[in-house]
Amino acid sequence: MNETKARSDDMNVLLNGLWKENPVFVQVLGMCPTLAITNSVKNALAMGLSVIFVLVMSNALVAMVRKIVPKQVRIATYILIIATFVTMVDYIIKAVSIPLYKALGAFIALIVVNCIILGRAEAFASKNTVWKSILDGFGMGIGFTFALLCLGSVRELLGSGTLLGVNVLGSSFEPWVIFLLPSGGFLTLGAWLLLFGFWRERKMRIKADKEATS
Amino acid sequence: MSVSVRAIELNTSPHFKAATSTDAIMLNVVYALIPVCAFAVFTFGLSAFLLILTAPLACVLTEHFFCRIAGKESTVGDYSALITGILLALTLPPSLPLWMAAVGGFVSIALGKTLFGGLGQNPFNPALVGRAFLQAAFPVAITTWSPALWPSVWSTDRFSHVLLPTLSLPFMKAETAAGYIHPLSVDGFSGATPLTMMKFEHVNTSFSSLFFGMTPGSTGETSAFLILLCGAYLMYRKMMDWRIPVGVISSAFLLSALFYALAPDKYPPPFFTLCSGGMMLGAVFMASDMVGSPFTPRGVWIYATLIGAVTVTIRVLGGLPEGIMYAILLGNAMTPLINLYTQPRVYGTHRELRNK
Amino acid sequence: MSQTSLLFIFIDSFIINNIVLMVFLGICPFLGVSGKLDTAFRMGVAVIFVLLVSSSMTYGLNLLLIKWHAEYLRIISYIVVIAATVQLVEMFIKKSSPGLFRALGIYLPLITTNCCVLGVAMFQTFREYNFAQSMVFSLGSGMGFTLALVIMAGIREQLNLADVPSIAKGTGIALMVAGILSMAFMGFAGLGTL
Amino acid sequence: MWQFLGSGARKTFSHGVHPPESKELTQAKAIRRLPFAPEFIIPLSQHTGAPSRPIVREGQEVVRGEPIAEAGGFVSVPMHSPVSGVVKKIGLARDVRGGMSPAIFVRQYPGASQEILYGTHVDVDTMTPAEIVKAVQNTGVVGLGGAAFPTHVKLAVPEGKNVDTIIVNGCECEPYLTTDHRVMLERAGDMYEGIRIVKRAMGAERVIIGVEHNKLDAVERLRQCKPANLDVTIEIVEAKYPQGAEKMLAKALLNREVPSGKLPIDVGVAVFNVATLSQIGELLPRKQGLIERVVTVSGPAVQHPGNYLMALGTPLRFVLEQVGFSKTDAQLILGGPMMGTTVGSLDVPVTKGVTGILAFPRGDSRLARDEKVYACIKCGSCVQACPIHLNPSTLGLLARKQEFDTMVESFHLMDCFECGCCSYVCPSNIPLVQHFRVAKSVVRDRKASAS
Amino acid sequence: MTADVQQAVPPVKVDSGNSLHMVGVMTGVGTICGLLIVVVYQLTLPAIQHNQATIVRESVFEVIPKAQSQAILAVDDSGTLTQLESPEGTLPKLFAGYSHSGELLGVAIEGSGRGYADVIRVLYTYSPEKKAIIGFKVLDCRETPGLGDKIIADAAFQENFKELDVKLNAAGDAPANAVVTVKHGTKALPWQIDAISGATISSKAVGRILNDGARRFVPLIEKNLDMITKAGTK
Ligand SMILES: Cc1cc2nc3c(=O)[nH]c(=O)nc-3n(C[C@H](O)[C@H](O)[C@H](O)COP(=O)(O)O)c2cc1C
Ligand SMILES: Cc1cc2nc3c(=O)[nH]c(=O)nc-3n(C[C@H](O)[C@H](O)[C@H](O)COP(=O)(O)O)c2cc1C
Ligand SMILES: Cc1cc2nc3c(=O)[nH]c(=O)nc-3n(C[C@H](O)[C@H](O)[C@H](O)COP(=O)(O)O)c2cc1C
Ligand SMILES: Cc1cc2nc3c(=O)[nH]c(=O)nc-3n(C[C@H](O)[C@H](O)[C@H](O)CO)c2cc1C
Ligand code: SF4
Ligand code: SF4
Ligand code: SF4
Ligand code: SF4
Ligand code: FES
Repeated sequence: MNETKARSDDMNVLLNGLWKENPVFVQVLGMCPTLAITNSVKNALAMGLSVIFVLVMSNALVAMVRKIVPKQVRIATYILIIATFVTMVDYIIKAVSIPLYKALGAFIALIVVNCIILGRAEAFASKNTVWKSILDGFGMGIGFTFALLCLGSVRELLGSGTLLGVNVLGSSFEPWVIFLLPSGGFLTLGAWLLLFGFWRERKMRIKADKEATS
Repeated sequence: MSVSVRAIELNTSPHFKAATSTDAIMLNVVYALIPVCAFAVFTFGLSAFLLILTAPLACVLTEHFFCRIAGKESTVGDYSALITGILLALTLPPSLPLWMAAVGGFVSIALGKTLFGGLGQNPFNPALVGRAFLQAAFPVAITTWSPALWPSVWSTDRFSHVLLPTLSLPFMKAETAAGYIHPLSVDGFSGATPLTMMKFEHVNTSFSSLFFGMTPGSTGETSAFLILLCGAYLMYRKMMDWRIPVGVISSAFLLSALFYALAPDKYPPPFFTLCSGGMMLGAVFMASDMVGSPFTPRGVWIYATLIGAVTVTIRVLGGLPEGIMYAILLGNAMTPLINLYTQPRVYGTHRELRNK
Repeated sequence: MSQTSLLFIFIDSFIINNIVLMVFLGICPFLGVSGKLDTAFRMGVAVIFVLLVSSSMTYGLNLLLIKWHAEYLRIISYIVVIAATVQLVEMFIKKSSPGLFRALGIYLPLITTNCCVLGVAMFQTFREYNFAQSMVFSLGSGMGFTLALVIMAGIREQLNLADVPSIAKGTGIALMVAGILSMAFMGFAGLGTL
Repeated sequence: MWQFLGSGARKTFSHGVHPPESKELTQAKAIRRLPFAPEFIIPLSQHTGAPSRPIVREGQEVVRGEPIAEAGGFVSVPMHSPVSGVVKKIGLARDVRGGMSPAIFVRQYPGASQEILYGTHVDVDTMTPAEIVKAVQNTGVVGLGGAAFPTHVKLAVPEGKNVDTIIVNGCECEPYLTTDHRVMLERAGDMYEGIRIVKRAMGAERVIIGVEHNKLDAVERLRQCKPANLDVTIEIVEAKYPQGAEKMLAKALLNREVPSGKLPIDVGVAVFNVATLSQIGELLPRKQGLIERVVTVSGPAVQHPGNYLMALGTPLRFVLEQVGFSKTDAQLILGGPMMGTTVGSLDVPVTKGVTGILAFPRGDSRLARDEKVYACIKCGSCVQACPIHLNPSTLGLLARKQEFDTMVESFHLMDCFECGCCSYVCPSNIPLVQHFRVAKSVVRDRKASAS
Repeated sequence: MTADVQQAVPPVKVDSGNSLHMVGVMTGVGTICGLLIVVVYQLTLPAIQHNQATIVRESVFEVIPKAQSQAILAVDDSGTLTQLESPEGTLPKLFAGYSHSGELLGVAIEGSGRGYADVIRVLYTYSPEKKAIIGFKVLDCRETPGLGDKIIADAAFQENFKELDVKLNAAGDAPANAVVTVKHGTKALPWQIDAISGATISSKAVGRILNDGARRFVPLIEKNLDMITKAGTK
């Protein structure tokens, strides 16, 4: 009984970041990498994995030290911890593939200032157990990656006619170059937000209708 | 005699109204554009005709569709969507695949207008939003030109044949560049507009060709003469603010005269600047869209000068042969700021008065 | 124009490769602080200020890192220096000019987590700019940021009076405007290269 | 410089509009007296300020020109009986806005001669300014230019203020109206007498008469009969609406701007309408009261348009019967088409502030009615029409969102004097002035309930 | 804050013990972080160096057809060449490629310049034997996909670099003819580059990069030909 409750609690923490409090679509945080590196699914995936790694690790470490860190240096400590893991990711990616490193550009380093990570350290990990914090980091990271993939897949599909580099739309498809350009990034994210807004509104309207009839 | 009045109307002052109304203004702009369209069809043939049919149709349908979705009365009756469509078509190359023109029309209205709340509320010129989208999405197709089919080619074939890319299948690649001119077999067409020839080869085009529109270019931009004439009609009817075209044209003239004076062999002469590319169409019909332009007396001049100057800067120093579209969009973007900082001084709020 | 000339670096960072609209740095404040013109302008000024100070600090820091062969500490040391700089700037302004502090004060802490500060520092390092180039680059970037922010704020203030559909209100419409602005800024591409 | 080229260096203000004037219908028609109606309605609140207090009983007999109500305070005036007859009742009468307000009903004696038996001669030259103010109040004269503000209040220059220039307003910028025009042509002598009195009362140095350039015959006439001992300048100003508004006139003639929220007197100016002055000049030396005024009756639905001298209190129905009015579907306007009010009932009387009665058949092309309202297309026509240099476009958008505070603080809503130029030009048919009236009253109510 | 709430919250003590604790924690966290970074740095260093070297090596082999071995030469400001072991340092570098038998096949030169969107970096080969550029590869480019990025793979464009004439003038201090990019379809001379239609700007940028490089390095290579040839045998 108690155990199932705990498990569903864990599940909630995990799913929270994925959907209800999706960092990109709902909280509108971490916009720069979201827009800058999503012109292909591969980049989006790499960035997503990097952020998951940094989020989970930094959340874990922050939760570990949360009781001993004095209030005055809290933020400084968090930034230090985050920067450490970002540096690690930076080197790991370089070791894996230089072209990938080039494609992601300075945006790996910029994970340091990604508001999502500092935000989760501050809002969640500093108040919760290590396990919960890891789950939260993972959930948020997955949510972020999900958003990146939403953008990346649309932009790659329409912009190059491919997905993960594989030609999907056929060779005579005319690619819409704009989706690979900066403005296409803004427009695609804007379009997703509009779509979610539309869904939300429709759900609310249906709910209101139901209430009215009952 | 006894007076009896059955229905007396209660109304608030003023009880008089000036005669012009918004739909009348819009309708007159449509009238003013008809000669330009007709000339485009005459110059470029059937493809231009289909283009001028497709883009407005897409715009009007999109507007109607979104009004229906929002549960509002359809606003296609104010003719503004029609203008957007016609102007969009006039800024596209005649051989553009029709499906791309339809995409452009949809984007113009959906992204450029409806999203901001419809007529009058759009910060940017909808037709140019559509064109900028197409330019960024299909940069090759939108810089593929076909020759003006008069006065050198008098064959009437152009009215019965379409240029090959026009009927490309939706979302499919346009026919290859080689096939563009094929059905009309024009000799010696280099596929360049006067602007690209000037920019990349420093080749000048004769004044009369430019002024009367015997050059390749976007469907409706070629005849400076006709555009000025039709613009003059609107200005005469007081349905267009004359200050904007005058401001754009004169600032472009002055700046390009300056460049020309500095290096006549490198930069185009000022009259070339005015009559080539989309300068005239943009200055007369697009910069003057009051929705995206400032309404303060000083603001109008600032806006117009900015557009003229940015256009010449992009043409002369930039990477692209043409810049009027970007210049107008930037002018639109600056409009709220310009309006704010050029608010006229309200009567009775003189600084000296306030100190009293 | 030479691509390393100061004028070119300035124009490039100011409008051609505008840091917000083309490079995608500083998007969060661009979306978050562009509701009001007045606030936007102050935020912009604060960012220019912090950029100039922090990029001169990181320029010196980078020289030390190279000398000590400790490039692997770049990210961590940059962010620490930037955070400290912002703190110092805040304290300095508070002491020296209470008026300016009142105007800019609340924006300064936000800037620490604004990625354009770290981003500019990183870019100037990757591009191996010398000191003058770095300063011009950060000035141009800061002004580009301010330009984009102020234009956006002007448009958003105007849109407050428009009938924007409810599903698009807020971030959605801001992103769409940003997309159109980004298209408009594409016109400057290649400026000064032909 | 542009003004110089455009309008031959005529003095004027910037912005404003040129509605079709249509004055030719009545401008050549001499003032004619309208017959007395069988019954008169004299509202106690025909002027701005406190209502008058009746001093007659029901059933009492009154003589033409006899006071029937006294001033209800300093900013108020007495009323005089327009006819010889009997007070039928003192009760509620329909007013222009469709509501009811207190009035004195007087029934005419059909056989009465209607001679004015009231009044004595007084020597104005021996009166002190304070005595003149009192005497003007006793005549019951209020601003006949339309605002009906008690004239003696304007004459009483407060301590510490000084009026150096008196402006006589002969602009009559509203379309159709020609009463001031006729007054200047036919009653110039009385008007000069009024000017002399007012000048003495206020101790002003200078008098300027401003007349629009569409009334050059009036200018000619005024020049001819100008008394030699009276120093008056006559200036021609451009015919443009709202040239007659006192703020615009001060700007055009003296290049002085009345500061926002202040009165003309704060820049040393007082403005009087020509009809107001001619009444003072006529009534004050005889110690009589204001009982009639000149009204232009015009419009396409009127058979005999003209300038009629009417006893105050004449019901509209009677006026229309006399001038020939046959339509059953019409719009009736009291005042001019730009600022006047429509009336909802024919039982409304002619009052001191009524300058004209206009009748238009339904569907007249000039009328603003039933037009489709479009969204504001930011054309800026309104911005270029507003004489106060406000921004009606943005004000209109703000009003739609009920952002009243922004309207007041950033866009000077309270400086709008409701001239209607913005609504007149708006191609999208947005009822801008109406929005501003509502906004202003909301703001005033809020302020009142806050204090 | 009301008085009783203030009493309820114990005032934060800023005594020396607290700040000692602060410094302690920061040092602790700092140490852990530093350790982590150094460990990762050490672990990934060989792989990164290997990757970098491989990329350069492979690119060089790509632009020098049939080359089997290579030598790296740094050029300093005075124009002297020194052989390097690995492609490090900030000096401009030349990469000489040799056949199986040690014969010099070509010298790869790196160049960069501003294109349409951003800087374009390229690697190209000068063949002392043919006195021409015989190989070309784009290392880095952010040109518009579909337009400018055709310079990477467009076959017709690559055709330009099969043998692009850069032979030296009589004095031997500069190429006899400047490399120029001409409009698509108008190439007539061996030192001209035929532009890609629709990407004239990017094509011109490539022409400029090659011309600048040729002016600087071709005379240098010709002067030091012996030394370069020998470098292969080391
Ligand atoms: C509350 C109030 C007080 C006024 N006080 C004075 C005054 O002291 N002196 C004066 O010359 N006019 C005074 N006026 C009259 C105005 O200046 C003005 O003539 C009057 O409102 C009619 O102007 P209009 O017809 O242009 O609307 C006052 C008006 C109002 C409404
Ligand atoms: C929009 C507007 C237009 C006016 N036009 C005239 C006019 O043409 N003639 C006039 O006598 N008064 C006009 N007035 C009223 C004057 O402002 C002013 O109140 C009047 O001249 C004062 O004289 P009075 O109190 O004797 O009527 C106008 C007022 C407004 C607000
Ligand atoms: C969105 C967009 C992207 C562009 N990208 C490039 C580019 O990457 N490289 C380039 O040389 N020109 C680019 N251009 C410039 C135009 O294609 C330009 O007209 C062309 O370079 C010169 O035309 P031509 O080759 O047809 O004579 C771009 C234009 C636009 C609108
Ligand atoms: C003089 C004038 C110029 C116009 N120019 C444009 C234009 O360039 N693009 C456009 O979409 N609509 C144009 N319109 C139509 C209309 O104003 C436009 O669709 C609005 O932007 C829609 O809110 C114009 C209208 C007028 C009266
Ligand atoms: S605090 Fe974070 S989310 Fe808010 S504006 Fe700043 S960077 Fe963006
Ligand atoms: S009532 Fe009309 S005509 Fe008379 S003054 Fe006022 S606005 Fe002018
Ligand atoms: S009604 Fe008010 S806002 Fe409109 S024009 Fe007149 S003063 Fe200006
Ligand atoms: S006149 Fe009407 S449509 Fe034109 S700006 Fe003013 S309010 Fe808007
Ligand atoms: S400002 Fe760049 S990620 Fe938020």
